[in-house]
Amino acid sequence: MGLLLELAAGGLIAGGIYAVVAMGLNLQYGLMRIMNISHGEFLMLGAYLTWFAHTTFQVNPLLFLPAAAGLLFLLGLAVYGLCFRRIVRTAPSLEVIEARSLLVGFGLMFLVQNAVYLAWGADLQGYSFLTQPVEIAGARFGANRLLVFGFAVGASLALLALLRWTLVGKAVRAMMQSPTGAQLVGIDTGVLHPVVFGAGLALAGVAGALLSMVYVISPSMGEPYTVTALIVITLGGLGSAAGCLVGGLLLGLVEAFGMHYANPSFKMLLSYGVLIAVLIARPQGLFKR
Amino acid sequence: MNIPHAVKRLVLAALAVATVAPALAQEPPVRIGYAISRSGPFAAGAQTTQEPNYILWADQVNAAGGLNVQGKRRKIELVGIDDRSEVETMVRTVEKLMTSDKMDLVLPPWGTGMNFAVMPLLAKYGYPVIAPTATGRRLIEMKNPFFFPILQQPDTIMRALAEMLAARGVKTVAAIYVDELFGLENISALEAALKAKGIRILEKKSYPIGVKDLAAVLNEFKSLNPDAFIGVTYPPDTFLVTGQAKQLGFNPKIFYTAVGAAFPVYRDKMGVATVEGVMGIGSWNSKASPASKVYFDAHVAKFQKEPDRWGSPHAWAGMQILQAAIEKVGLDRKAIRDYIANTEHDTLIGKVRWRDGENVSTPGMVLQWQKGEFEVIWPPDRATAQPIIPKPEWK
Amino acid sequence: MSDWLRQVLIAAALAGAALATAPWVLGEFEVSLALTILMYVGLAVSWALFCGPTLYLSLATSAFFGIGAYVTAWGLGTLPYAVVVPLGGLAAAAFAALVGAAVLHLRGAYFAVITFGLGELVRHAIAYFEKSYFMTVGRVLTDTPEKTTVYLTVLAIALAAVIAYALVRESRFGLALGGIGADEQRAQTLGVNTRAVKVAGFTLSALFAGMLGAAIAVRWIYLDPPTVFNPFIGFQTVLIAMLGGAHTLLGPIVSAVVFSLFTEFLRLRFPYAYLLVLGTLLIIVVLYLPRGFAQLWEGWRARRDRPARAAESPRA
Amino acid sequence: MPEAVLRAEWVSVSFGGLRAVDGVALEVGPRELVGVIGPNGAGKTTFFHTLSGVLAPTAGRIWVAGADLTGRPAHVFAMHGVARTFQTPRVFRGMSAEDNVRFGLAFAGRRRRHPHDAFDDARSILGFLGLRSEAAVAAGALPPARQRLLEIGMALGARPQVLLLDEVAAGLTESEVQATAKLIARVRSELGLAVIWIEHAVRALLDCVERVVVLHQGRKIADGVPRAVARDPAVVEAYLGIEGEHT
Repeated sequence: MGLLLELAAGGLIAGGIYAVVAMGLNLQYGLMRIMNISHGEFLMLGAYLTWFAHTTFQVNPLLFLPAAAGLLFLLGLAVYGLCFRRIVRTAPSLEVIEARSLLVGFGLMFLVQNAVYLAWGADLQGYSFLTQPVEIAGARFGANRLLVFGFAVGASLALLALLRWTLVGKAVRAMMQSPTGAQLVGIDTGVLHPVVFGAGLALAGVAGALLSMVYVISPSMGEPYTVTALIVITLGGLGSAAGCLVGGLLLGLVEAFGMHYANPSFKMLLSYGVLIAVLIARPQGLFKR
Repeated sequence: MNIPHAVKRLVLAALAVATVAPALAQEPPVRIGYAISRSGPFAAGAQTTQEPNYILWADQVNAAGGLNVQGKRRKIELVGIDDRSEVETMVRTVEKLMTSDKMDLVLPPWGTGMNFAVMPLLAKYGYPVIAPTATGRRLIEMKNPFFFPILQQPDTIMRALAEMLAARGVKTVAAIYVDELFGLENISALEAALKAKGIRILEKKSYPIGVKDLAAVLNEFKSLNPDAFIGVTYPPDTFLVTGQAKQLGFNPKIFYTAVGAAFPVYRDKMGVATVEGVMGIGSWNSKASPASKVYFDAHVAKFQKEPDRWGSPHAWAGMQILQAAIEKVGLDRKAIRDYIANTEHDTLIGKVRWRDGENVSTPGMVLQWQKGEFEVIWPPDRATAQPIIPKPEWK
Repeated sequence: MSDWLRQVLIAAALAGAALATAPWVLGEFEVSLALTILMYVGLAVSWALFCGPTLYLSLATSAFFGIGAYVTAWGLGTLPYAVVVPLGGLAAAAFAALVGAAVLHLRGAYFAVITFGLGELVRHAIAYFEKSYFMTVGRVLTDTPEKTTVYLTVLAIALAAVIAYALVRESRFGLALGGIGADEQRAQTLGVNTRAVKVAGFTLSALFAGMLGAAIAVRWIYLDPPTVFNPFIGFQTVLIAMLGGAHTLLGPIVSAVVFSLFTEFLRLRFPYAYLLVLGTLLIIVVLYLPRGFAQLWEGWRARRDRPARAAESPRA
Repeated sequence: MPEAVLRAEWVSVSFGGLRAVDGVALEVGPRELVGVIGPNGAGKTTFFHTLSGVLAPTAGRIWVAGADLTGRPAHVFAMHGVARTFQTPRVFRGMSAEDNVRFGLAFAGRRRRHPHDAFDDARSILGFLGLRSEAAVAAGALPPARQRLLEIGMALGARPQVLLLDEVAAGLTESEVQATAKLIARVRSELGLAVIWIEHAVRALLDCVERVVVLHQGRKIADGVPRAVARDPAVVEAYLGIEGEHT
């Protein structure tokens, strides 16, 4: 396989990881304008739960994925009920929801980080899983990375299909376009909101579980992922499920090619450069009309 | 095993709240304070290499009846505060410990940057510290009389590495380094040392901290087919290059990474089989001496985790020196400073002596993972095992 | 001059005089704590100066702060502290003016993300530049000013930020900023050059953040991009300003004091679990005081005024 | 003929492929009261946006009091004496009614003087509109009809030469519509402004203006005295064909 293809494949895999990281936040922000900056912390929690289950009870991390999703989903319902319900109900405008949810996000960030620190300490943790290389058309990839990539594409497509063809999806999309309109056609936002918020956390938890197979974990790992998620969903267009996947893949590709042709040190400059260029040229993100 | 850990932490937190001195102690305790990262990006490093050693030391001393301060047994009261990985918070906290709380002694914060920032306070209030996680010529150039870095300096470490490479007939090297003071100082030291030995650097690349993918670089290195790969890396990246080199089948005769290779979690995360033959920076393992085994077991018993093979033994050695100094000269900080500066110390990592602010006794070393242990393979007089070269295939 | 402006100026003068004595009255730690509080007063007030009336959610504070700090990193030694600090402010202001023109058409989350991204971009650009041209990543400051000097400088900048806020609010410029926040297009059709006003407001707020970065960085001795462009400085600024009530002047000030003191108290008292407490309290405050601490006295004032008016009306 | 206060030359606006305004020309002289009517989607509001600088035309030129302002931002139009209202009243809801009016006086109206004493300050403008008793009330707390009135007040605060009114009578009761029409007539006759008035409620408008322009599918299809325009077959067809039931 040629160098270009290899670079592209590497970039796509990294981009798939970015997309997985961003999916949950995209759902929460797109639907409810909840700027949940503790997103990375819930991802971290998913990673810790998986690590804990694996190292203490020898649970296969793959089998633990549904459990991580379920636990985080329930946690999401609770967090929504305790914190965000009130904000969404009392805020006079969407901008205010954004701002207040940002502040609550800080609080949650402190809470989750501290809880994980008290439970498991602040050291780096990790376990070895699926580190064997897989050879595809002459190029070699880590099995765990391929898994994350496969999940990113699969979950994005599933989400797209869910939004497009199911009743719930229609309700969600209706609500994205007009919250009041959704209420007029009989969508119960009192049920839909917590469920979507919970789904967002569940996706964060699954992303964390997947990442724990690839990277080392620590209580402070979350913040960079929140930033990545924000970049990806802004690139793709806030709230757009397809944009999220494409935004992630694009970022991965840009970085892979940039690192090869320029310099790895240049990578961060490049990612932020692309973000800013896109936002200035296309303020709604690449994939939103 | 983790649940009790959590409980213990909570108990510890509760104890820290209770400021009532132990009723049993007749003498007032020796109060030792420190600011360290328990939250934020520095926490992982600080909690792996540094704070556990402070706690273990105080525990052991207290269990033995306390410090012998001029004939009197005095317990240690350890006051540790989270600095949130923020320089300003650390400075403020240490100021409080020194001025408002009038601590008898302070212990250093974690990391090179933090130690730079704490230096003016050390000089101003006359508190000596032995810093186990600060390295760089620039620190020594500050010529702070109260600051004693106990880690090896970049040129020492890299010279030892070059010597080992030369002794093993390595001709070519490909290197990556992190865009941090640590990376830059080490890569220039490495270049100088390799040049002196006539070893060629085929390619060197830098990368930013927080990188999540280095496959492109490693692929390029693979096509260059160097004898040795040198990664002047930081912990998450050490894991990253190891995993990706394995996936890409990049397997030079010598595979060397820097910070983090000495962490037990490196072996646990990557797998014992995978890290077999990987080299890295370190100073020590539990086989170094009988005392080493005792320390190792005590650490495992207290924290249910092994000490790392670089920062931890240096941190412990620092506590040993401090204890010896107190028991020799009492709590006069100027006298402690002079004692530290002018004595050759016997420690966990062997002899330690400072000259012009640098620990000149601990040599640069190369360690290698072999069957789950990080063995010292260079210099020969410190070796705990024979090197395995070439490195076996990735497994 | 309005009553309010006069009150602010008098209060600033009195508080300034009282606080200026701190280095000779308080202990070292208390002065350091006051320094941190004043830093956040300055940052939060200058943030609220622009973001309060216009409702922009700027995360650029860390960028401004870091640029100021880097002016110190480069300049201190060849230039005196008294020159480096205003220069740091000017550099940050110049940056704000430059990028403000390009990004101030974005709103909401997009603006937040792009301002955050700009901070990171500058941080990495400086890191790259330093490495490529000077083979270094961090700078070590050798000849740094006394803490008292730093404290008084930060105090002066914080006071200047408060006074600037008050003057702006009473001016046409402040009115224009408020109009932009209420309805930008409407303000424009009434003759406000919204673009120029926004860039000017953004620039002014950057001036103070940059000066604060330049002033405080000397305490850190070793300056490298991750330390001085710490995004948490920006986050914390927004947090403090909004927690206090970004639409007021007193809110961010009170909040900087309360939040810093409270965090410090918890951190020292509960060194392991203080973030649990802090996080919980933060959420409670946001949920039950959605307009910030300012809501406390706004509510009190409203209650005080209502019976008064009720008592007046029968007489009238 | 004296110089036009506002002149639009072949103004077009396209959104993507759609031509919302297609080559419309309009010249308004001092103290002229012109009505603009047309069915929904005729491009009235878009045309207004170009006249006030809110939207730059894709083609054509716009002159205000002899100055070519094509492509300039809205505040420049305001500075040159164009003031407007919006279809849904856009008052600064948090500010008092008086401050709302003061806003225009502080910016576009600052350097201009106007002979009529109604323009002296915010109070006199509110007085002219019959809003003086509500001066201290927050604009958002006023009932919708009063908000519409206040928005005219904001525009008057700009001390304009020409006032653009976008459906100021929409949603009002019959008597309120009459009052508004009377007010608009006074703005022209007492204050001496040129007024361009878009309205959907065609009858009230036709009774009041001396000249009416009809837009249909972005084009100007008629321009003349109300009586003649109302009989114009093209106009009749446009209205009957699309929404005859409303007129």
